[in-house]
Amino acid sequence: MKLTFRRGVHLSYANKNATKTSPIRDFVSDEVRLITSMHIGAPSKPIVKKGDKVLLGQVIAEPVGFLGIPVHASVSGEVTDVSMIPYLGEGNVECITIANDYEDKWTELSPLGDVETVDPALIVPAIKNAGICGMGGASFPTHVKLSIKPEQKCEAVLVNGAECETHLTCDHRLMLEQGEKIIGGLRAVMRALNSDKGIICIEDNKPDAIENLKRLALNAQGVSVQVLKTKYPQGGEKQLINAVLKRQVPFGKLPIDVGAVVVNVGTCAAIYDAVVYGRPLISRVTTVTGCVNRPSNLRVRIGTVVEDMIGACEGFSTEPGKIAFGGGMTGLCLPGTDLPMAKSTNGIVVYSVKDSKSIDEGPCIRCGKCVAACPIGLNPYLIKRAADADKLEEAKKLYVNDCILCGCCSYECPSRRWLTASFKIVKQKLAIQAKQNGGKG
Amino acid sequence: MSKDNKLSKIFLNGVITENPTFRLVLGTCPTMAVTTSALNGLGMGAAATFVLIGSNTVISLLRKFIPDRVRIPAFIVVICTFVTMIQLIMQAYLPSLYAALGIFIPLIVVNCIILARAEAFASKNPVLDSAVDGLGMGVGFTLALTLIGAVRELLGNGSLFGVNILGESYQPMLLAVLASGGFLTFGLMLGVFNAIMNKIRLKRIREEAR
Amino acid sequence: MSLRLSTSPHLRSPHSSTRLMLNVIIALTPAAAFGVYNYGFKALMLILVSMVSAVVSEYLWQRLTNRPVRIKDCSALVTGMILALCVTPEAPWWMLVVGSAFAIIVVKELFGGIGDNFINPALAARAMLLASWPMVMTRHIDIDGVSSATPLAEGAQSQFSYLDLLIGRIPGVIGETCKLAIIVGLVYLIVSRTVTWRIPAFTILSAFVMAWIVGLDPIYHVLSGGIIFAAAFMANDYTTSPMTRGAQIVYASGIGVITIIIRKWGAYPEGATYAVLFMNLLTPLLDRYIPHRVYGHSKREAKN
Amino acid sequence: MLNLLLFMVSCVITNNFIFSRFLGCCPFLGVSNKVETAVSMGIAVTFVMTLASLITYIVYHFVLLPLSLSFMQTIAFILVIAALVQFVEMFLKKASPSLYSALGIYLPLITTNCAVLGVATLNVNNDYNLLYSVLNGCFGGIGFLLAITLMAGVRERLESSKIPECMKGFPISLVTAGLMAMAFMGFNGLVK
Repeated sequence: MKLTFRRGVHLSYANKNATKTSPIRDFVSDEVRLITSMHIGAPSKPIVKKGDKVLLGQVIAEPVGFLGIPVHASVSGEVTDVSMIPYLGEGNVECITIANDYEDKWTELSPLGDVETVDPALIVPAIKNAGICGMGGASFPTHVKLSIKPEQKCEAVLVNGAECETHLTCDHRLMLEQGEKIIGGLRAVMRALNSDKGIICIEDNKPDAIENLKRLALNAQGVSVQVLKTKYPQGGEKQLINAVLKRQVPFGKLPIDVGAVVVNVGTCAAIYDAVVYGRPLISRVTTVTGCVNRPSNLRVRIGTVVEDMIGACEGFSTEPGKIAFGGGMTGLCLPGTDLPMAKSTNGIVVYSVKDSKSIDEGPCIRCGKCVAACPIGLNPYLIKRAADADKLEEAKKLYVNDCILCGCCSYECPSRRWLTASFKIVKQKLAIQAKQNGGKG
Repeated sequence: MSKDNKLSKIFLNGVITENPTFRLVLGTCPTMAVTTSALNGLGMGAAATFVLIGSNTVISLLRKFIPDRVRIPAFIVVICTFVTMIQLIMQAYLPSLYAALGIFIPLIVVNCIILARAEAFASKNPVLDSAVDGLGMGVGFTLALTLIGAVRELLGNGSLFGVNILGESYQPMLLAVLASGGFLTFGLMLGVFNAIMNKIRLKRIREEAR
Repeated sequence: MSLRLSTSPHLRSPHSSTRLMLNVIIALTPAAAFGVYNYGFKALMLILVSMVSAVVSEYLWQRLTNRPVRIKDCSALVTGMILALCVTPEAPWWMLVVGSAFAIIVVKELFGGIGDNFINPALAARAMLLASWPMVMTRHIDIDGVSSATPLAEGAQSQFSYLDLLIGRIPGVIGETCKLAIIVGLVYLIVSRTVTWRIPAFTILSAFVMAWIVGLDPIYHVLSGGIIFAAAFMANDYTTSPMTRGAQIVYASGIGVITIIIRKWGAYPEGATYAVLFMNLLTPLLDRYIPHRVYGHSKREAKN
Repeated sequence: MLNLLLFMVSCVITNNFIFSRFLGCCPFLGVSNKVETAVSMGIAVTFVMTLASLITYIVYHFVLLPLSLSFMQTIAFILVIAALVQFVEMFLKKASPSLYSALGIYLPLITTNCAVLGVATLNVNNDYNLLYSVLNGCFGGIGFLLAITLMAGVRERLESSKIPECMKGFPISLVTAGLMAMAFMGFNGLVK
C-alpha cells in the first residue's frame, strides 16, 4: 500500500526529466573552497595554513563543540588561502582554498571492514570522524542523530529516498546506481542503533529505483522498501515519519522520541564509505539543472565552486535570472557564482530571467488553499495577517514556530502572497527575541 | 461671552457638533426600530425631547440635593417620571402614534442619551443651560430620526410623511422598512455623514495650514 | 550578470486569482446557456446587464475612493453572473442593476473589497431583491412562457417528473433549473482543482438525508429548487466558506439541513439562499473552533 | 408541548431581540469586538433577562395590579431591574468569584440594556403567563447571545480588512448587522 501524510501539495515534476535518466558523472575542478560551517553547530577550527601540502581526506579543520564535525581535504594539493568569505546569509565564514594537484593521493585511512561484522560501537565514532552531516539539505551532524540515549529505543530506521523537491534527481540516480551502498549504510546504522527494522521510503514516481532497491533489499536482514504517494513535502522528516509510522513527533522533540531515526540516501552511502573503506566525506552527487546546456548529476568534490560546476554542464543556455542551491520549493538563492557548494548541497538550479521576475502580492481572497496545503495544519493566512501587522506574539500563538518553511502555502496562493517568506522573517525575529529574553532571565 | 451666545452654542452643540445619533451614536435601538416612516421618527424624537428637557431641568434643580452615591437611581426615577407622563399623554391624545412606537416609549427610560446628558451636563450646570441642552439634544435626535425615517419611507413606500412622492410607477423597495433595512440605512447614512464630516475637517485643516 | 535574490519557493501554482475566477465563469456557462436557450434573449440580456453593472460598480467605487482598480481579477463578473442566474427571467433589468451594485458596493467593497466580505455578495443581493420586491422575484414562467408555479410551490409537487427536474423542463430562475448543466459545471470546477468536492458533496448529501428524515421525497427535493446550484456555486464561494476540513463539513451539512427546514416549515418555498447566508455568518466561528490539528500538538492545545 | 417549542424557536430566531425587535443594540454594537467577551456578555444578559422576567412578572401581577398602580409599571420595573442587577453582582462576587470576574464588568451595563426592560414590558403587553414570560426572557436572551456571538465572529474577521475610513466602527457594524438580519429573514414563517 502506498502511504502518505495529510495535506501537502501536488507539484509538477516535469523539471526532473532533464536529469533523471542521465547517469552520474564525475567532475573534479582545479580548486576547491571548503567552508568550515557546512553543518549546523559551531564552525570547525582550521588546522592548516597557507602553503601547507594536504593529502586527499586529510583533516584540515577540527570539530568544535557537541555538534562539531571535522572538515577534510577533498582534493590533494596545496592550501592557497585561509580567509573569511561571505556565505549565504550566514555572514562571514572561514574558507580554506586548496589547489588541486590531481594526484588524488589518499591520506592514511582506517577501514572497519564489512558492515555486518564490524563492532557496532565503532560505527558512530567512525561517522563522526568522516565528517558526515545530513545530505538531504538539513546538514544536521549525523553522529549526533545516531547517538541515542540508553533508555531510548530505535524501532525503525527510515531511509529518506522520497526526493519530493522539484528539479532534483541526485537521490534518484544514487538509488539506481549505488543501491548496495545505501543498503550497506542502512545496515550499519541499524546495527549501531541495535534496530531490527530498516525502511527505505521512496515516492511512486521513481518506479525504477523502487524496483532496484526492492531487489537488493531481499539480501539484507530487516530491510524493506516502502512506496509512498508522490506529494510534497513527503521528504520532510516529520512528514515521512507520519506517513510511514503513523506517528507525530511532538513539538520540540526529536524523531527518536517516537522511536524513529531518518537518514537521507546520500548520507547512507557516505556512511557505507566511512565504515567499509574508512573514507571521509569528500564528494557527493549534486544535480545541476535548469537553464544550463547539459543538465547533469555530477559527483563533485565538496567545496567545488558553482561556476566550475556550471562549466561542467557546458554553461548557461540563456541568461540566468536566479541561481539557487536546492530545488524549486526550498532552494536558497545565490548572490553570485563564485561560491562553493557544501556537504548538504543537493542541487543547483538555474532559473531564466523570465522565471525570476518578482511577483506582486495581491489581496488575500481567503480561498483557503494555503490552509488545505499546510502539512503542519497551520493557518497561513492568519499568520500572514499577524506578520503583516508585526504582531509577533499573535503569530507565535498561531504556531508559526512549528512552520517548516516548506513553501506549500506560497506555492498554492492564487494571490501570489509571500507567505513562507514572511514566516521565515517572523521565526527569525522570534528566535532573536527568545535569545534576548533568555539572556535577561 | 453673552448669555444668548452661550445658550445658542449649547443648543447647536446638541443639534450638530455632538448630534446624539450621528456623532455619539447613542440610543441606537429606537433610531432603527421606529424610523419606518418620517412621522414615526418625528414622534419618537418629540417624545424623547420632552423627556430630555424635563429630566435635565429637574435634575439640574435637584443637583445640589442628590447625594452622589445614589445619583444614578435618582436620575432614573426622575427620567422615569417624565417617561410615564409622556406615555400617558400619548396614550390619551395620540393613540395611533403610541401604538406605532410600541414599547419604545417606555424604553426611553433606558435610552443612553438621556442618562448620559443627566450625568454629563445637567448634574453640573444651571437650570437654563440644562434645559437648553436638553432641547438641543432632543432636536438633534429628532432631526436625525426624522431624516432616517424620511429616507426609509421614501425608499420603502415612495412617500414622505404619508404623502406619495415618487408616483404610482415607483416599485417600493420593501427592504428599507424591514428590520434589516433599518440597520443598513442607518449604517450607510452614518457612513455618508462621516465622509462629509471628514471632508469638512480636511478642508478646515487645509485652510488653517494656509 | 545580476542575479535576483528571493526567498523560496521559486515556483508558483498555475492557479492565479484571475484564473480561478475565469474557471468559475466557464463552469457557470452551461447553466447560463441553458437559461438563454429556455427563456430566450431576455435572459441573455439580464445576464449581461448584471455582469456589466457589477464590473462598472466596482470600477466606479474603486476610482471614487482612490483604491487600486481590481476589476481585472474578474470577481465582479462572477458575482454579477451568479446574481443573474438566480433571478427569475421576468425580473426587470433595473432590478439587476440595483442588485449588482448592492452586491459589489454594500456587501463587498464597504468591507474592504475582495476577500474581506463576510457574506456571499450575489446571494445577499438576491436576498435583498427578494425582500424588496417579493412579487416580482417570485413570478415564474415555464419554458413556454406561461406563468406558473415552481416545483416547490404548494400543490405543484406532482406535476413534474425526476427527469423534468434533472434537465430543467420546469419553471424557475434563469440558471437553476437545469441540474444537468449545473453538475457539468461543478465537475469542471472540481476537475480543474478550482474547488474541492467536500462542500458541494456534503451540502447535497445532507439535504438528501434531511429531506428523507422529515418525510419529504429526497430525490425530488434535491433535484428541485436551488440546492444543487447553491452547492456548486454559492456554498463554496472562497471568501465566505470555512477553510478547515471539519469546519467545511459542518458548514456544508448546515446548509443542506437548513434548506430543508426552510422548505418544510418556513414561509419561503426555497431555502438554499438563506441557508447559505446563515452559514456564512457561522463561518468565522467554525474556522476558529474547528481548526486543523497542528502537527505534533494535542487536539486540546490546538483550540486556543 | 409543540407550542412551547415553537415559542422558543421564535424567541431565538424569528423574533430575535436584535435582528427583528431592535432591543439591546447598544451592547450588541459595543461589546462585540471579541468572541470571548461577546459570549460572556450574552450569558450575562440571558441570565438577567430570565430573572428579570420572573421578578417583574411577580411584581406586576402581585403588587402593581392589586394596588391598581399599573401606570407605575415602567418605574417599578426599572427599579426592580436595577436592584436585581446589584443583587446578582453581589451574589456572584460571593458565590463564584471566577464567574464574577468573567461577567462582572458587564453586569452594571445591563441595567440600561433595553433588552431587559424590553422583555419585561413585552411580557406585560402580550399578557404572557409566568411560564411564557420566563421562557421569553430566557430564550430571548439566548437569541441575543447567538446574535452577539455571530457578530463578534464576523467583526474579529473584519479587524484587518481594508474598510473605508468613513465606514470604520459603527457604520460597518450596522451594515454587518443589517446583512445578518437579512440572512435571518430566511427563517420567517418558521413559526406561524
